[in-house]
Amino acid sequence: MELRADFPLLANNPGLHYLDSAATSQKPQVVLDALRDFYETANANPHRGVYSLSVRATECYHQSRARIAEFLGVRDSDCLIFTRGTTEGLNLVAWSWGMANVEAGDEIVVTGLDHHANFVPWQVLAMRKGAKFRICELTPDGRIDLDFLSGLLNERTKVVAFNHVSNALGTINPIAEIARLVREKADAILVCDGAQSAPHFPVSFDSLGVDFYAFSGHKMLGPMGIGGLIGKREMLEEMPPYQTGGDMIEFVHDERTTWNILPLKFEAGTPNAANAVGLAAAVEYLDNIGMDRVLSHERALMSAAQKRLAAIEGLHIYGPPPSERSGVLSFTLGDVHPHDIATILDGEGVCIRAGHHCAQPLMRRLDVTATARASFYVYNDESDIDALVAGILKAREIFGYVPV
Amino acid sequence: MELRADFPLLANNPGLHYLDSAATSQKPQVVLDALRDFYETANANPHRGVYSLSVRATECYHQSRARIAEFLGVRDSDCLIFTRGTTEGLNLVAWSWGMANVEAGDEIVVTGLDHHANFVPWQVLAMRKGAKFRICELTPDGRIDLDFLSGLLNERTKVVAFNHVSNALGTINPIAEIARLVREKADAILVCDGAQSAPHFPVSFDSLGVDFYAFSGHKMLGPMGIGGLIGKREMLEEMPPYQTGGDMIEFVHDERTTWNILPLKFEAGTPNAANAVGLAAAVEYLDNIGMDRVLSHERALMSAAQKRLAAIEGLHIYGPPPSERSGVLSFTLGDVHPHDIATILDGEGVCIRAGHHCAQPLMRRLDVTATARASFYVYNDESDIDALVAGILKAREIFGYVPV
Amino acid sequence: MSPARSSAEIGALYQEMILDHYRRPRNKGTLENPDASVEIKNPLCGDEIGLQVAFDGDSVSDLKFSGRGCSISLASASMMTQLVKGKHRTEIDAIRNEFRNLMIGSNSAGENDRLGSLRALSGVARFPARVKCALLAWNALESALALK
Amino acid sequence: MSPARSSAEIGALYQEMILDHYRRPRNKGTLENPDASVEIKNPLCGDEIGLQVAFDGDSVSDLKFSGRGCSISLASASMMTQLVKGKHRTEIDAIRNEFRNLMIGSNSAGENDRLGSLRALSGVARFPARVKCALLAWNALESALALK
Ligand SMILES: Cc1ncc(COP(=O)(O)O)c(C=O)c1O
Ligand SMILES: Cc1ncc(COP(=O)(O)O)c(C=O)c1O
Repeated sequence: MELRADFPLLANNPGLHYLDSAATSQKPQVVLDALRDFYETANANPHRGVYSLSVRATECYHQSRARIAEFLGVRDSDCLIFTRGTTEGLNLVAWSWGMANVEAGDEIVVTGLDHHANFVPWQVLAMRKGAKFRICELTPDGRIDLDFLSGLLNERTKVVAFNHVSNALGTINPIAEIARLVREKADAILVCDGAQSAPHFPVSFDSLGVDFYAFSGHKMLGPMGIGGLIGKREMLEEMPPYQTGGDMIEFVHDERTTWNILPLKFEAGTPNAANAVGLAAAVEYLDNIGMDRVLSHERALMSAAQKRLAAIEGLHIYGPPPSERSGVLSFTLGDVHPHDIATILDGEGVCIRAGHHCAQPLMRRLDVTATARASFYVYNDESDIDALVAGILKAREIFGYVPV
Repeated sequence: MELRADFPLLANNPGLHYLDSAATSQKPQVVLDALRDFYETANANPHRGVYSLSVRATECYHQSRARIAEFLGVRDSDCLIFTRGTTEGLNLVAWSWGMANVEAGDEIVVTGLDHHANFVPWQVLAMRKGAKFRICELTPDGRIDLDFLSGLLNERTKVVAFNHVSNALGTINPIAEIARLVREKADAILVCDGAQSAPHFPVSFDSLGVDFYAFSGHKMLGPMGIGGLIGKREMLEEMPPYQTGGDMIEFVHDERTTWNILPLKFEAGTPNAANAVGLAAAVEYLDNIGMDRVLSHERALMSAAQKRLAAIEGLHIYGPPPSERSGVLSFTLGDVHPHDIATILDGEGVCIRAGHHCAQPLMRRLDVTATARASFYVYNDESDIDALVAGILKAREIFGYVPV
Repeated sequence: MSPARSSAEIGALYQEMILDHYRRPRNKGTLENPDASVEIKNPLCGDEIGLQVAFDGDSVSDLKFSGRGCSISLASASMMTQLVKGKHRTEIDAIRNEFRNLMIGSNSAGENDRLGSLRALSGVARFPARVKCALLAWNALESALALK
Repeated sequence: MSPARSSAEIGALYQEMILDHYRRPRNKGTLENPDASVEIKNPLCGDEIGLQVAFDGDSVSDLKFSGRGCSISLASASMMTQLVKGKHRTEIDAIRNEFRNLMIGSNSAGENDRLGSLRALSGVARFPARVKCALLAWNALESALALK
């Protein structure tokens, strides 16, 4: 694939090797154009106006929802709630479903692999409700330990939260198996953090077998500040609203308020129609590539990178083998701290992430304070791997090789 | 002022008369350029990267906060929390401060003039906590009745929420007097909905005398999906976080989590840095005009429009006299329903709002189901008033004049 | 493309017949002994329609409406009451479907013979924000029939 | 303007002296009977510094540090311990301020005489994401002095 030219930031900086797409992705021209086009031809407050411009804004907003729902395999697009991103989607479920349904003595299960966004909200809910907060441990190579999970599940389990793909290690979790286990042994909701799956391979919510799925637009070529929560209709209908205010109400009486229908019930305030339009353009762009090709492209880069990095003395790669990983490569290099690696790579134009990747529970389990992480996306190619390898060798050179 | 050319949507549609800025504003070229420029030169996940691009994104985000804080007279810019908009800011206070501090038997006061966003969250909080929900009634011309307010306040009053300017009538509320009253008679937090004041006249949070102030970027020439909540430091520091996840944590232990410092404690998830940059460009644009000039420009349009509309037989204008109103003109025309007025005006290229303006409690108090509303901003001029008047006369012509 | 309406579209919307029904609504008021009584509101604009229906077997023998609203919603209610009075519920269902299709713009003009005066509302289809107004009375009628 | 660093800036950052202190830290370990003991962490990267200080009146008579972290944070800690040992707290405060100013890029080069080997860290000022690393040990020392 030769897509770099579609991405203005990359096209304008030929020496830049952006390998931090797991944090956020770059944006293709078509997305920036769609954003601008909305503001220049359709900008008005959706839902609230009788005049044509507002009707157009409303249509843009609804069509974007339908387009994104189609991309993620949601037949009933009213079940796709726009949020600011994954974090807000998960907080919405934890607060709205959790406060209404979890009680003292109930159990909430997360995993040692989860991002803070799918860990802390549940920890807080458990503390608030006096529920038990249980953490599913991992196999040594960073996979969810299914036996351990099975042992955790029981009739008091009310929530099982996990990520589809780990942002820190790239582990692709066996969602169908997890769902089967949970359905068999517990009567719990299954909450899937899809921040790292929606961007990288075909996802069809309707056949995932989970109850909720959250994702972020900015990680899948879309603008910042937009994402979504998908839920099963029967659950969304029973849940109380999350934020309240304009658009999500039906009638506001002095004493009480009735709620609008889905999806508006969960979308208080002026919707971010512009960014919904931008995200719709992003999924259109991804569909034009084909999500299967996105996956195979990343896989190819991944195994090439894995091979070359593994050959560097002192370099240790975390997580399962590349065939069970999405486009994330998490590593350490002898006693060179990941921050130093990242700084030296920056000197070579290579952008990687160093730190705990918002996964401190995982870092403890790996017994590291930080790792260096390179992550790939559609615009990356072999030259990025060359630069990554060269940069790592440079770091070794500066620090001298010291085995640990 | 001759600013229309700065706004692409308006410049490209010379026949369009946009009079719905109280719902959302149009965006100047400089804001759209700033958005695009961020994505093309600085796009990365702020806070999380060691590499230069991420550092640049972080700086853009922080500088935007500082710039917007300066615009709104907040010396301590850490006390400006970015939110999606006013609705989220008010929900944040109601949930974080409210759940921690309001108890059964306490009293929460809102006014009959409030937008649903500053009404429903408090109603919900009151129901959840068993607190009393009290509504301050209005004078016949749509102002907060200060005597009534005074009568409501007592030592059980924990929250007084009101808007700085009413979006439905344009009423500018006497914030200093309200603050004085509340401080004198109650030990309550003062929550000010600034959605309609920040865009229209100089606001200096530090001297407003309120504890919290919420605003929306999209109503002040900025992009959708960004806004802010300003709070007093001592309160923000004591409040528990709202949403939880990445960026807002300090340390995530298996059993509990500690929180980051302000403002990050209240900003869970990847920040919307692009839109913060866009909003900073918007306030820069407003400052270049000068907020005093913005105000006087709107005042001038307002009194001109008021004079011409008042001369139309059967037209009734709601709210206090223009000198005590911001750039909002709410009216009805004989027995012609506001929706019909808006549709007919649409035929003349005039965009006005018709409906309850997310203020059903106010509509009940005015004993109408809806009003027509024209609202003005920096890009409007006399020609918009001409078109508005012509459209209203057309509506009269189509419907024939029928007095009510 | 201009984001605003043409005057011609506005003219097509506000036909004489609509204004006439708005100003002189037929069957406005309340029935003495209704078999079904329904009130519904359009939350967008606060418009409300009350509908009272008397049945004779499976036919609507009489009906009246009350409420406040815009010209489109009240004219639609007024015309509806005229059209369905005396009709069998299956026929009413058919008319309602046809009218709905007209509103979402999916009929061709010739198909709407049985809509009678309701065809005057065909201009509404071009105003998505107003379609709900035109359907309000019909939604009330559907609820009333379901109550039977 | 390129969003990436130049190799020259990287060279200026990783001076020999920094790598030397990273690899062979001075005063690493724990004191037997410290007067003040502090642990602080950098939540961004999980780096942690433990610092133990013994006082003689208002002077620091001895100090040791422990912890894990990047080259910048550990070299900064190591150099700091060498520099402040035996010094009076007012002098330490002055050095700390000077070093902070160096890190935020607000001193000119000539001013930093008393920083000694710490001047090797001057390259950090150009790396805002790393300034916190360099200041970590100094923040620990400030806390320890406040405990006294
Ligand atoms: C007075 C007032 N408060 C609150 C809001 C809600 O703002 P937003 O929809 O941007 O959250 C609005 C605008 O819709 C408003 O006019
Ligand atoms: C697995 C995972 N979950 C959740 C998040 C949070 O997403 P956001 O910051 O967009 O809310 C991220 C990314 O930061 C992630 O990688």
